[in-house]
Amino acid sequence: MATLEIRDLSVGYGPVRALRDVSVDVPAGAITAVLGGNGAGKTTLLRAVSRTLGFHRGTSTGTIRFDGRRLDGLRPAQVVAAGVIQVPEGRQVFARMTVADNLRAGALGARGGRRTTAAALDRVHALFPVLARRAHQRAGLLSGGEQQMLAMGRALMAGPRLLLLDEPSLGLAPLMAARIAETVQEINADGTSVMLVEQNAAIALRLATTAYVLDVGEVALSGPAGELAASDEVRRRYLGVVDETAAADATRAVDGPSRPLSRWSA
Amino acid sequence: MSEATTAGAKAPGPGRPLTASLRRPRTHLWLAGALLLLALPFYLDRFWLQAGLFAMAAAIGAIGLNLLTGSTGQLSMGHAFFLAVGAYGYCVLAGESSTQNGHALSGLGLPTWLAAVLAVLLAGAAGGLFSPIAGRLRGAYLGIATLALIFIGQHVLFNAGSLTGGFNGRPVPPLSLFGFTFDDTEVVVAAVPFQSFEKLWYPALLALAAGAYFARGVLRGRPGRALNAVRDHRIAAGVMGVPVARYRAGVFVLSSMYAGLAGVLLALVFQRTVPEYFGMVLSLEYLAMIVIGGLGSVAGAVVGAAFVSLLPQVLTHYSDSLPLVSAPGTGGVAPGEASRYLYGAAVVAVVLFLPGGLTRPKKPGENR
Amino acid sequence: KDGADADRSGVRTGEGVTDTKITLGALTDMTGVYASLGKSVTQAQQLWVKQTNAAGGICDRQVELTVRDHGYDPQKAVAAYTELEPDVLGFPQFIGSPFVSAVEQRIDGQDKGVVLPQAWSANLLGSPYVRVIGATYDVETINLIDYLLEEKRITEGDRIGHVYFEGDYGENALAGSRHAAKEAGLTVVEQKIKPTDNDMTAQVSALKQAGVKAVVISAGPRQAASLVGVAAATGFDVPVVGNNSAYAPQLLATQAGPALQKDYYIGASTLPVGDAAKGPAALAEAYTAQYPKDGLDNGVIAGYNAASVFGEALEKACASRDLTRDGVGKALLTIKDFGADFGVAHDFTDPAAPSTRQTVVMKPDAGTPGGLKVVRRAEVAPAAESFTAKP
Amino acid sequence: MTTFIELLLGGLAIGSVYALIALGFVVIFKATEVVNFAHASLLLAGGYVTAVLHDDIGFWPALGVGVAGAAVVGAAVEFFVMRRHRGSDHSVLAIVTIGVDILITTELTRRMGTEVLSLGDPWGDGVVTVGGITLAQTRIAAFVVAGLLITLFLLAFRHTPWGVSMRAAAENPQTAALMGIRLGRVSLSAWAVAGALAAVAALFLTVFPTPGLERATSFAALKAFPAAILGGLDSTTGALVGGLVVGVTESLATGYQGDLSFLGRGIGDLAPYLVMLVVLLIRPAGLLGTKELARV
Amino acid sequence: MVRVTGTPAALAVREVTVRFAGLTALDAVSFTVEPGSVHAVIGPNGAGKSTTFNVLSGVYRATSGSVRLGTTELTGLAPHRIAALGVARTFQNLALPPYATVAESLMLGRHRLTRAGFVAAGLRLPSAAREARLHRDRVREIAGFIGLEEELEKPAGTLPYGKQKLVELGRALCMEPQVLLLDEPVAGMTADERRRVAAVVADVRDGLGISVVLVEHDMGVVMRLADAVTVLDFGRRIAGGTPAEVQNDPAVVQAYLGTDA
Ligand SMILES: Nc1ncnc2c1ncn2[C@@H]1O[C@H](COP(=O)(O)OP(=O)(O)OP(=O)(O)O)[C@@H](O)[C@H]1O
Ligand SMILES: Nc1ncnc2c1ncn2[C@@H]1O[C@H](COP(=O)(O)OP(=O)(O)OP(=O)(O)O)[C@@H](O)[C@H]1O
Ligand SMILES: [Mg+2]
Ligand SMILES: [Mg+2]
Repeated sequence: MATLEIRDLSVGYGPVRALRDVSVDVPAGAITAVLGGNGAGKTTLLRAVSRTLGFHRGTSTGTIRFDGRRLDGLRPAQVVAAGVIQVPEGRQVFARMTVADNLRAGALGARGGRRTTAAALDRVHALFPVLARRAHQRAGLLSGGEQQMLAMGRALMAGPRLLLLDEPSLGLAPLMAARIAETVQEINADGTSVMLVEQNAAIALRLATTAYVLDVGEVALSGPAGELAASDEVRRRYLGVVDETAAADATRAVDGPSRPLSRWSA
Repeated sequence: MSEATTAGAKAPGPGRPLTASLRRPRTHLWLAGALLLLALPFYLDRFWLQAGLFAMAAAIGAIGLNLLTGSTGQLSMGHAFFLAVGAYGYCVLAGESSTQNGHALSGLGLPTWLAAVLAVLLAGAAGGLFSPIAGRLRGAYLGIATLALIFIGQHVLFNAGSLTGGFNGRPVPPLSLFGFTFDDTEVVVAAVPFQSFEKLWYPALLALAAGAYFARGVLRGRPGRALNAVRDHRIAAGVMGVPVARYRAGVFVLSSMYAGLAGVLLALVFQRTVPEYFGMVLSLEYLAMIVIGGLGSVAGAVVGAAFVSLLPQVLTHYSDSLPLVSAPGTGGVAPGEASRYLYGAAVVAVVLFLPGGLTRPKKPGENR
Repeated sequence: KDGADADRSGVRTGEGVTDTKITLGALTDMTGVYASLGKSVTQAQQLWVKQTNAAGGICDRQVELTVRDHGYDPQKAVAAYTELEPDVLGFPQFIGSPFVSAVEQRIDGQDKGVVLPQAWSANLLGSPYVRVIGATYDVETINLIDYLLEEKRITEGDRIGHVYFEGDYGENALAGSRHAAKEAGLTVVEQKIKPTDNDMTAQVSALKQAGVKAVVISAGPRQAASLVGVAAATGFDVPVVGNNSAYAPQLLATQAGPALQKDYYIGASTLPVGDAAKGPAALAEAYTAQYPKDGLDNGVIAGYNAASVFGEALEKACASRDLTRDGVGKALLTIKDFGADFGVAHDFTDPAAPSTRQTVVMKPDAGTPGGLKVVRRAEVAPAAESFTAKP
Repeated sequence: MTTFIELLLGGLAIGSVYALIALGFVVIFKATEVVNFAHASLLLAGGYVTAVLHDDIGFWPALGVGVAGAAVVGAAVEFFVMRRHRGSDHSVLAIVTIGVDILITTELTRRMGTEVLSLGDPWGDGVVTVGGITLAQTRIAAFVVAGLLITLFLLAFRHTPWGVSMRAAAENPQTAALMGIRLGRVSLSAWAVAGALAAVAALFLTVFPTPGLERATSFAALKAFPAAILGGLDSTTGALVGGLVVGVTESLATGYQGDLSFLGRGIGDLAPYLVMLVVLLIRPAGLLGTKELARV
Repeated sequence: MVRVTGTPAALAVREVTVRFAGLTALDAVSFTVEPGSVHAVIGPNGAGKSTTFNVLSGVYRATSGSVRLGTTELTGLAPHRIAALGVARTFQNLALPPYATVAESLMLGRHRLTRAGFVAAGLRLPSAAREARLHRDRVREIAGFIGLEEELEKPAGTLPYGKQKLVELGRALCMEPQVLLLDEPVAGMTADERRRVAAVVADVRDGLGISVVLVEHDMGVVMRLADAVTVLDFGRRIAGGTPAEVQNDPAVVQAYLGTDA
């Protein structure tokens, strides 16, 4: 069974320090959630694991082990070959390719043979019927949520051992978000470890066994998901049980806009 | 990514005392440079003056191309065509009807300064005529569509004999302003004999300065922002209220006018138009200029132009004293080849090591 | 400008001439489309310089040739002229007639140095300083057509095809063929092409359908080879005649080689370099000795010829103690039947006329060095005698 | 009438050569979205190698080496230049290839000097005559080869993982990498393939009826530009269609220039571009190119 | 030219249908956005929400139907004309130039409110300079309002996703719109940030009287912010009314919210 160990990981984009000495463990077969505000470094953390920092002129120090094997220093393709698959932030579907070809592209990194690929495809279609219906439409024309589904399905095509999810429920309707949550659990049940970056902390903490909270590049909190869910800090900032209070606050506009804006007249 | 964007940091305004202090040494540099340029005709010989004039013309043209390709992301390989329109337009407008080598040449015989102005407008109009296509196509498609202009241009230059003089080209009437004629009749200024090149130097300098000043203003101002928006995200630009088609057409016209001005200047330096000159190679050279210098910036265009057009001159001139390079006919690398090697290598190397071109450091936080 | 001053021996001198040295300029193309011509011409002229200096130089001065390669780029060419002009007496070589005409104003206006372009376009005639050596393309073409008539390959009423380059070369030649046709009651079927066209299939089929009895080609060697090759292969066997620029010995090695040797004729105002006559023979020997790696072609003769014409002018100028540009110009105007040992005598007394109207007709032949053998010695067609390009 | 047919066939024949060259552009464009101006120089390289070798080792081996050689050059260009530029803007990359082209072409023309090199092909100037209309064997060969190769690539792009990864890598390198696609390999292979294709094209571009390979050969390659665009830069079939259209247009415009002389003579080279402009006005992405989509 | 101030007008969508090869993205959809209100458009993924926005902002042309802003017909107008009328929008998938600084992106929003053309800008006419200064100051104000002062000089591409969404919102605000179309403004944000954005939107409505059309999957935000809600499914309008009504509409629950929501 696969385990991911991240030790003292620091990442910088040129002058910008995005991560400082971050250590994270993703135990085998578990779901590990990573929470954090904008710019906390969640995406950066995933990029470091999938070795795609290079695309952003990012540089990292520290070690990343998967099954005891060093991932740092590998090329992205080798990481994929090792069974670590990332669902990138913001969909990133191949807009000009058909939905079907997007899924085929996903299968390129698959370790299994034709049969497993076929099986994976059936499963994806079962999960997201719309992808079957739109198989020959160009992915760029899909709606935002449909693209999110495609991104997810594409990753599943590779038959991952460790799945890195960057805000999978982003832009999904509640129903679909719930569906994704189930899916993640299923996949995990089939023995795939999952590292889950979610803004929707509620979902994340419900799914995860352990969770980490990143704050401006450092691990602020970590521990069993349940405990974190109970901690005030997390409740206020991440769960904050948004759904109840956010708008209430909004109407009262506390801690809202720093300065009021007057009408423009010219 | 372009003047326009960096402008945000530079533009003077409240809350930016830093820029003020920045400006001072800058201005001194500028002054020194300007004085040097003004003094050159008194010290350089005709060869270098001519080289300089070619460079200035190229710079003007490159600024125009950079507005189009660098700042608006419209790849154009037809720049040479608009240069030709400018050059020939000037000849036709300013030249007298005449016959040479049995070819009847028609000309309007307008005052030369007027002809120059009209020629620039004419080039702009030509650009305007092409804008239905320019407004439609994107990227490589536009690039090669504009390549068609080159071939059309060449064909017209060679076949519309009575206007263009066909393969003979046309004699270029010397420019005259306020009764002063920029021709080869010798005028002695401070014990230096002034001929066409010495004289032309100053109008050329003026044209370049004006052109650069104008382009900079455009790029740093509202239009520049709109152009960048069109380049970066067409649909978003439209939604932000930018009339995309109009701006694409507009910038095409503007860049054609720059090309036209460059064309007029070139014609005046050549003293005779040569149809072969306005071919594809020229267009490619202009593209190389803006990449070498730096896409989307005025300074970039100027530096790139100077580099590309002066390099071969320097190499051939000093070929005997350069290692490896050997005088033609003696075997080994001819200066012509050497400069082509260097120029090719420069294009590659600049993009390799200075993605922003000679004039700008690497773009910040580059992703993708 | 001409700081004309006299040296000890009382010879007036100007630009490009010192007490010990005469500097000449060569504006050539070694890296562009006319590279093959440029190379031969330049090397031949460097050979001439070497020989002249070995023989004690001219006017007790060593001759020096400054070469600039413009790679057939107008800007470089004009720049190179501007660069060399102040330091040279004149130019025994200037390749690329568009560029020559580009600077012609300056030459006639102020510079007044003798320029001998390696181009045979009638448009260059008329200047006292820019002097074409040999028959212009139009005259040459007339002579070639005359050859076909004389050989009874075509007769009155026939149609002849003319495949010609866009530009002064082709269109000047076209003027010739039109004139010849008018004189002989032929009709010309025109096919204009560009230097980038290498495949003459379409032209051939067009001419074939037009039922032409012979073809004139005023283009580059490649086009000639393609044309002749295609014609032969498609059983369209008519004689093809080409101007001196429409042939290069390298072609004999190509697919078209055999076809070229069958029924293709080239005109030029010199004997082929491989000819047995003493002029070419001697030159060929010296040249191969000097440049063993490089093949012989007519560029060699053209270049050497031009250089020696310039040399002759220098000698005469020296004789009249005036080595200024002016003096050389005057001297050149006095040169009559010069260079007969290359098969054609040149006469430079009339700036408005080519230095000769004679054309030697040759035929490709793998056997001889330079790949050409003479089929008709220098002659002038009656039609050519009368012809003048300019109205 | 026979003129027409003869011109038509002749056009199709030369057109298939253009198609071969255009295919090279298409492959690179599909794999990197870059217009490869260095293609002409790859072509020159392939032809040169074949030309210098065929005397010693015979035509077919020479051609093999030539194809391999051009492939290597292509790969080298990718490895030493394009790879380093990944992520730069596509039009910048296009301009980089111009630089590369200048480098390679200068070197080769310097080596070639003033020679006209024959590639020593077996067809010689043989022709086939059908009903009074003659066609060069070389052209027929070109036609067949072009047809085969283009179908081959059509299938390859559609159905092989290579094709998928190529398109994916072209569109979004980073995400492609996340799919386990080896970007380096993909674009390397694309450039190598383009080189190989260029070598094949070089063969047909320089054999009879054209005299042979020499410094100006690369200009002829330019005619593939309108071909590639006309058909649609990202479409293999487009390359074929475009090539043929260009070939035929050119041939007819040349053959009938007598009747078209009001346009000025010698519009043979111009005509393809005019046709291209018309097509682009109607279909901005070429006849078979995929149009760029507008979705936000 | 449109004055930004002046009585805000209602945005009326009537029987709008949009068809793409083979599928109907919008099928005779009608709803009205009252002036100065927040009107939420919700529905499952692929229901046609963004398409609606694309029609409203002129990116897509409706196959049939009409859109009116007050008395002005928007259907068939080019995007920039619609923008000129004071309709601003954000994009679901970011549409920010990665290298341009935030300040520049915001200034782009001022385009419709500024006049300087090629000539004025090229010649640096005083009018152009004055204009630029004036609007830069306003941009700074707006940046302050949404809390982006620190980022003003950073290239947008280097900002985290959430911040980039804020920049988009700011850019839209910089257009001083009459109608603001927000496509999933809080997607990818934490509770804190959602709260802030929600507050901003509320302020925009109450303080500036701008009508807001809001597409959002975060029910909490929708339910509390929205004055009215329109629910789409498969391009059809399946429900509409006050948040409360909609929330308990079985069809909506079944198609969109799911039982546990
Ligand atoms: N390409 C880049 N260049 C420079 N800085 C970057 C780049 N990408 C991210 N950063 C910086 O690194 C830090 C972490 O960014 P990251 O995207 O990892 O945050 P995040 O937790 O994913 O935020 P979000 O939840 O909004 O996605 C931020 O301060 C961001 O500005
Ligand atoms: N340009 C287009 N061509 C073809 N189909 C399109 C196009 N634009 C949208 N569609 C389709 O129309 C449907 C509606 O898309 P739309 O983006 O409006 O959905 P949405 O409601 O925004 O969904 P989401 O909440 O996921 O963003 C989708 O099925 C999409 O695939
Ligand atoms: Mg992130
Ligand atoms: Mg949407």
